[in-house]
Amino acid sequence: MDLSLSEKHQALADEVAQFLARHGARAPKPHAGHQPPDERMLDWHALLVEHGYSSRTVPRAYGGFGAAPDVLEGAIIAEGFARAGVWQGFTNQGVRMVAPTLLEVGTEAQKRDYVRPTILGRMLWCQGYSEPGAGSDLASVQTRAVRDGDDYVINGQKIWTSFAHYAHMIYVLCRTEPDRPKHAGLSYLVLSMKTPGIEVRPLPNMTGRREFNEVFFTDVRVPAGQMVMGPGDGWKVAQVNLKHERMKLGDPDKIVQRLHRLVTLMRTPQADGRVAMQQPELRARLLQLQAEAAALRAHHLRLLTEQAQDIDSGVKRLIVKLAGTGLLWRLSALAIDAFGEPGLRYAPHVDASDDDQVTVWNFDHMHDLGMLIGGGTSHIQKNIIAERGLGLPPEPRAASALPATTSGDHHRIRS
Amino acid sequence: MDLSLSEKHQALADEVAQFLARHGARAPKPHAGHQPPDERMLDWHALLVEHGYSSRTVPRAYGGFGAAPDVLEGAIIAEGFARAGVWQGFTNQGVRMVAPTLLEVGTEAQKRDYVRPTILGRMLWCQGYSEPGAGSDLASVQTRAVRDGDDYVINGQKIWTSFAHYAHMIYVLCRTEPDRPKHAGLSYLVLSMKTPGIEVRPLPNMTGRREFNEVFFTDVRVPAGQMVMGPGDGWKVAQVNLKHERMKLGDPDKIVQRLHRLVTLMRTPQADGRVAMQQPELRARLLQLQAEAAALRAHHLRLLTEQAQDIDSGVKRLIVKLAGTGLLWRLSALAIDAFGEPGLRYAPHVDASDDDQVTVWNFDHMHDLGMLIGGGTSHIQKNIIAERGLGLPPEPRAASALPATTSGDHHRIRS
Amino acid sequence: MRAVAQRGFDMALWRELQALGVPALRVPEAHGGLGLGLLDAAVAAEALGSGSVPAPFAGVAVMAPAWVKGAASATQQAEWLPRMASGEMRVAIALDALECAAARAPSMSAHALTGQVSGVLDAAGATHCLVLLGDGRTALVAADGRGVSVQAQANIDGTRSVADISIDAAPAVPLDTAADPWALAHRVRDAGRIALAADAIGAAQHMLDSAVAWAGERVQFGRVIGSFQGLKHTLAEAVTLLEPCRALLWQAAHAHDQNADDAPLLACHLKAHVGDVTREVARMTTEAHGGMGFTDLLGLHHWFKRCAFDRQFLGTPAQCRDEAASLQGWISPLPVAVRPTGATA
Amino acid sequence: MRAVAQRGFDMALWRELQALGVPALRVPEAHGGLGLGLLDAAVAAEALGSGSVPAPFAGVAVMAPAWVKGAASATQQAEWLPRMASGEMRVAIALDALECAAARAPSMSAHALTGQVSGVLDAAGATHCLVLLGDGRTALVAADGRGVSVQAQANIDGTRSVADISIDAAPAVPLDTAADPWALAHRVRDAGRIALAADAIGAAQHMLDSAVAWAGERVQFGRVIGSFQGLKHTLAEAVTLLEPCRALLWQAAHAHDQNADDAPLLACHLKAHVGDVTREVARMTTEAHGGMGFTDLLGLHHWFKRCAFDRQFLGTPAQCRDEAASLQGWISPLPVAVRPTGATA
Repeated sequence: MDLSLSEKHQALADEVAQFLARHGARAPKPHAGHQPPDERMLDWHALLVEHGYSSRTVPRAYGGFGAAPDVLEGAIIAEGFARAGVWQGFTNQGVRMVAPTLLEVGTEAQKRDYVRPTILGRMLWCQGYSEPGAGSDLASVQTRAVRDGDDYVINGQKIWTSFAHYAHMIYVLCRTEPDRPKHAGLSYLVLSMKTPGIEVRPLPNMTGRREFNEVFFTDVRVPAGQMVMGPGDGWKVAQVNLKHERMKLGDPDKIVQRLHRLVTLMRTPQADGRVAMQQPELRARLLQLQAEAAALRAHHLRLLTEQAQDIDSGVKRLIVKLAGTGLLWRLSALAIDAFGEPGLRYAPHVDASDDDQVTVWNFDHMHDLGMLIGGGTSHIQKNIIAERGLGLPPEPRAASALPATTSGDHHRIRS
Repeated sequence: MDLSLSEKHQALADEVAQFLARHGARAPKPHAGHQPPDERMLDWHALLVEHGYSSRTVPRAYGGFGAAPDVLEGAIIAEGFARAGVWQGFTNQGVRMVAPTLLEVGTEAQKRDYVRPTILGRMLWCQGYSEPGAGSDLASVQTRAVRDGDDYVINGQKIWTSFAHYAHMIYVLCRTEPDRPKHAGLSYLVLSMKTPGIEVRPLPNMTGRREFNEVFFTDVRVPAGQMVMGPGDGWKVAQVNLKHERMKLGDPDKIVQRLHRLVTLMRTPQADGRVAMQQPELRARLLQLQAEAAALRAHHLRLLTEQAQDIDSGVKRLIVKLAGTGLLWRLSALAIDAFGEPGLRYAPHVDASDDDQVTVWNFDHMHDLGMLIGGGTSHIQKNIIAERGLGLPPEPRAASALPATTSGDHHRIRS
Repeated sequence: MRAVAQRGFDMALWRELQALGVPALRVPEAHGGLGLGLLDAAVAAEALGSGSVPAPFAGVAVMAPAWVKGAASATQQAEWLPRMASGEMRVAIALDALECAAARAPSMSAHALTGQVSGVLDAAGATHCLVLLGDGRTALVAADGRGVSVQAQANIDGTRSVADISIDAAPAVPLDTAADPWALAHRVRDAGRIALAADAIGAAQHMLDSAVAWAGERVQFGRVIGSFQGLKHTLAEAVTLLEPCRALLWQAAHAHDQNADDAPLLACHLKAHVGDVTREVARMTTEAHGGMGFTDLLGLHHWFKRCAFDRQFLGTPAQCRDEAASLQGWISPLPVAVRPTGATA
Repeated sequence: MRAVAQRGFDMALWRELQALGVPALRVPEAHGGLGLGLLDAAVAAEALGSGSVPAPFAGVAVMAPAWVKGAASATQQAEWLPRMASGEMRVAIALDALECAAARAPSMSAHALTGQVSGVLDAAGATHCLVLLGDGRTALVAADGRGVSVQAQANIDGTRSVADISIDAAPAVPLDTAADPWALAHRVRDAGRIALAADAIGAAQHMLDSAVAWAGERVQFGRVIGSFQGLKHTLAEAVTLLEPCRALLWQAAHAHDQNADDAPLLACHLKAHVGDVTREVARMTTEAHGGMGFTDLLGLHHWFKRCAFDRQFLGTPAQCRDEAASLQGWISPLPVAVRPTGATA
């Protein structure tokens, strides 16, 4: 792990600092993703892509900056923006996962059609993975896609689909080969949300905001060219996606930013005159979390270094989601306590940027609970860490190779 | 849960207080069980049995006080002694488990021969349960007892046998019916440690004190009348024993006493002038543990009340060992921290009563770790709580009804 | 129920609770109540928490009768308590002055009350409000009277109500018979803490029961998920944390009823410990439900939020632990907030 | 090894470490050392912890060279450092005066040193001892010289040595070149804290590796126990706690080498966090071994005790967190113990 910046990297850090000094003030404050982005956000993001501060390594042919892969560069940029408190543009699923996935395994046509608008934030994506009966056990999805001439015809239901109410595109995991073992029977399709036969219904959650949806597919026709890789390769494509998702969920920049907010909160006198930092128990908890955050940040740099050296980080990578989401949950929990009795306030506005501080922290806290569950619950994460990371033997499986029946689950959820 | 004392119970509380006022000062300070009891301890214990403050409900015919079962009485007595800081006599395995077990399921001869000397602390017992390959999975014991005329002949090895180096008697779980399913093939035998063919070897542990032993049986002959219940009933008898063991390991009196020691320690200036109670983080931890201890003490009273009303306490009873041992571990951990840097001292004497305070806490802390493991590890406890207490379904078992082979384990442990 | 939840009071539901005798629990039999103790009220509070019932209780049915019994004259008691027992008179609780500097607390001259109070419990549907004054005395003010303006405050738990009240020279009645009014105010708060802890235990128990049921039904990887040891151990940890809280609750309520020396300490410990345990149990059991726990479909989050409210209101765990340290003489009396407590009333 | 462990120093083993260049790590090349940084020393410390090696390191090989480089004159450095690099001169560390009132600290008049110091690190096998005086200056005293009496103190970890030393008018040499001697003392302690944290990480990693191996071999209930989810999840939690500590260690050591502004804060955080994590990991992994973890048969407890020593020595987690709060201006400077620290040396 090289802990000093090379000349090249120092130059980049300086360049970012200059950019931020010149342009930082006109960066918009993003809203939390409950609504589609507005023009100010799109303009700012385009400026970032132009300078290579977003989608830096995407080839110029597809609208990117065309830089050679260098993970330390990414870390330097992110840290510069985080420290300045300036929004670093969209980190939505399209930017973070779909574009890299298509660049890795998509056809030339798919890259040409989708990558540029996606990385500019003008083509928004949502994810059709989970189903009511296939949550933790993602490989047991039941949504069918049947070949009919040059098309596939999709029937089924997805759940947990963030942004489906305004996304332009969806990527869907479907069962195309029902006779094959469950992981091998899946395919990955990308299609417009305007395709006839798609219905989106909101799935309200505990925060009271519209974050997730159910998406129903009834005889939805998709040209076969919309499949990424081949029939039965869906699980492989999904793994490429999930790799990015897990890293993101343990995002150290988010942790660092939140820690800063928490420190500020705890040093500020509250309405009743108390200063949380002077309450010894709260201060001790803050110090514990500060150390934990420092460790995760250092750990992330280590992973980036290893990635740059093409080292397989193994268990070190696998722990990131579990560690990061747990820490975020404890940070928001402490913030609520720091408010004292007024910490029970919760009055979310339609536009999250109008929320008061207590509401923001309560929203974050509930959202964190969702993040502990989403993208593989903590239980699933621990299995992955133990089996793939530590090499412990799997459970003796009762499951057959075919997906389990899930009709009982549907009934339970509907009732 | 009746939380007020009746007149009868108030009278007992007063009687205990008077007894302690009159005799308390001559109570010996017990040593920790690494050596056999001395005459002062035996005399004091006999006085307690005479007054019904130990083995209160054992019938007079077998040397007890002959009181009708009334669990609240037991709690009142224990609390009186705990509050006065006076030793309440032996709570060894004989007093706590063997005598009640024999009274419940033993033959008349077994009761007559063993109960009186046992409850007086003059007949000391040790336990032959665990084996190198049968720890958590107790039902897979391999030690054989084969019928030969009027005797059984025992061959095998036991481990984790506390006090075996000076105990007079041992109770042993042996496999007598190798063809039956594993739980149904066991029998329970009691025999003198002087029986030819028994060899005891110390099993040193992390505390550096001699607490456990290995016991080897080579053609050890025991008359068949020494079996408690019949052939194949061993598992049932062991369950009667374990019921008492689990209660004991979450002993609230021990928790209350230790909490008092900890509070005293934290209010006392240490060598460097620091008072742990003035260190906010340590004080906050103490307050958390104090509340937890109060909850477990109240929970214990609730169990006693239910027991008195012949209510099956179900999951409430099953959690006691897990909760109690965890709390004890955290109490000793805090004590070590309260000493600051000098908390690393560890200089155990042969006689534990000569130990300095830091050494006592470090010993306790390591011993607590043993208690987290012994009598069913925390993992086993959680399984029991979830399956028997909450009614969750068992693991799909790969195990056959016959005991698993454990030769690999023997090899591992010996190497 | 959702719409009601936003307000914290629904007259139809309240009439059902009246029929069950809920508001009468803590009112003496001589005044038409049931004359039961806090221990009984704690059992009722647990049931209300278990059902996440959107109705006032800790303030109106527990703290208000205790305050009136402790501070009101015989005539006042004879006038108010029967109406409180019947549920017709619903008294919100403003103990704000326990936690702020005397200068900022409400004050009274002649029979006119003036001041700002925040964190008023059970304000929705209240007919009156008991207000602690900066000098320790108490005043009763009509909720819809002249000079009284109630601003409901949105809180995480939509099933109960908290408000700020502005009072400007409102007509008010003094309650003046308490020998040690500060001690009484602390005792009233203790009763409220115990009721909220009971509520949280009920709510967390509901979540645990729900998680156990879900674990026994939901199939993933070809197995009922409750057969996986990971989930089993989580639920075993949850019950091991939660169950002893119930015994501590009963002990604290009993000690309060008996006016035992350790009653204030037990109330602090209970509030703090239950607050920490139920936050953990709420997290563990929500996780056990997977994504469904996070949605509105199962409605589990109503209980999560119930626990959050109970934890935060009338003293967070950290605040209650500080008080517990002070009560035991481990630290000097607390700086601003907690006033001299003396013997319990 | 057990017999050695009771003493904390074994000449034969030390010679092996000499041959590996261990004592030379932190001595400049100009003085016959390897001239490596604390980051390299941290890697070595982790290896020694992983092997639970009964030899001095944090004091003799890390703190002592740093102290001499910071406070000794050129002549003194030329005299001592080569002998320290070779391992022939082994210098114990007495930083006691950082933590006690000035009046109780050792003092020096002419060239005679007098005082009591406790918690002297790496005393077994030491030829000399560096002593911090009450006025912030430093003195070097011969361990076996006139007026020096070393009392070994039994500690939980038999593999390293801590002693009390009584010094009565012993001949001693002052080290006087540090611009800010208190800052230097703090920096020396930071280096020691980082070395101990590295040691604990190595020890805990050994325990985790051992638990994973055991879980893959041990059969209970007809299955290898590592196939049970309960144990899997425990070990997954352990690695999730432990692994990020290593990156934090490297960062703290690097910051120390760079004399970065946040180096003292990182050292505090590292010592505190690693202390807490390794206590947990030591418990979890011992439990994972079942009864065998508690016995002497596998010897696992040597690593448990190594973690315990590293946690307790040179600042417990609670103490280090208090310092971290102070360094960030969140609380006023610490009462008795920590002296003004100024800029790092």
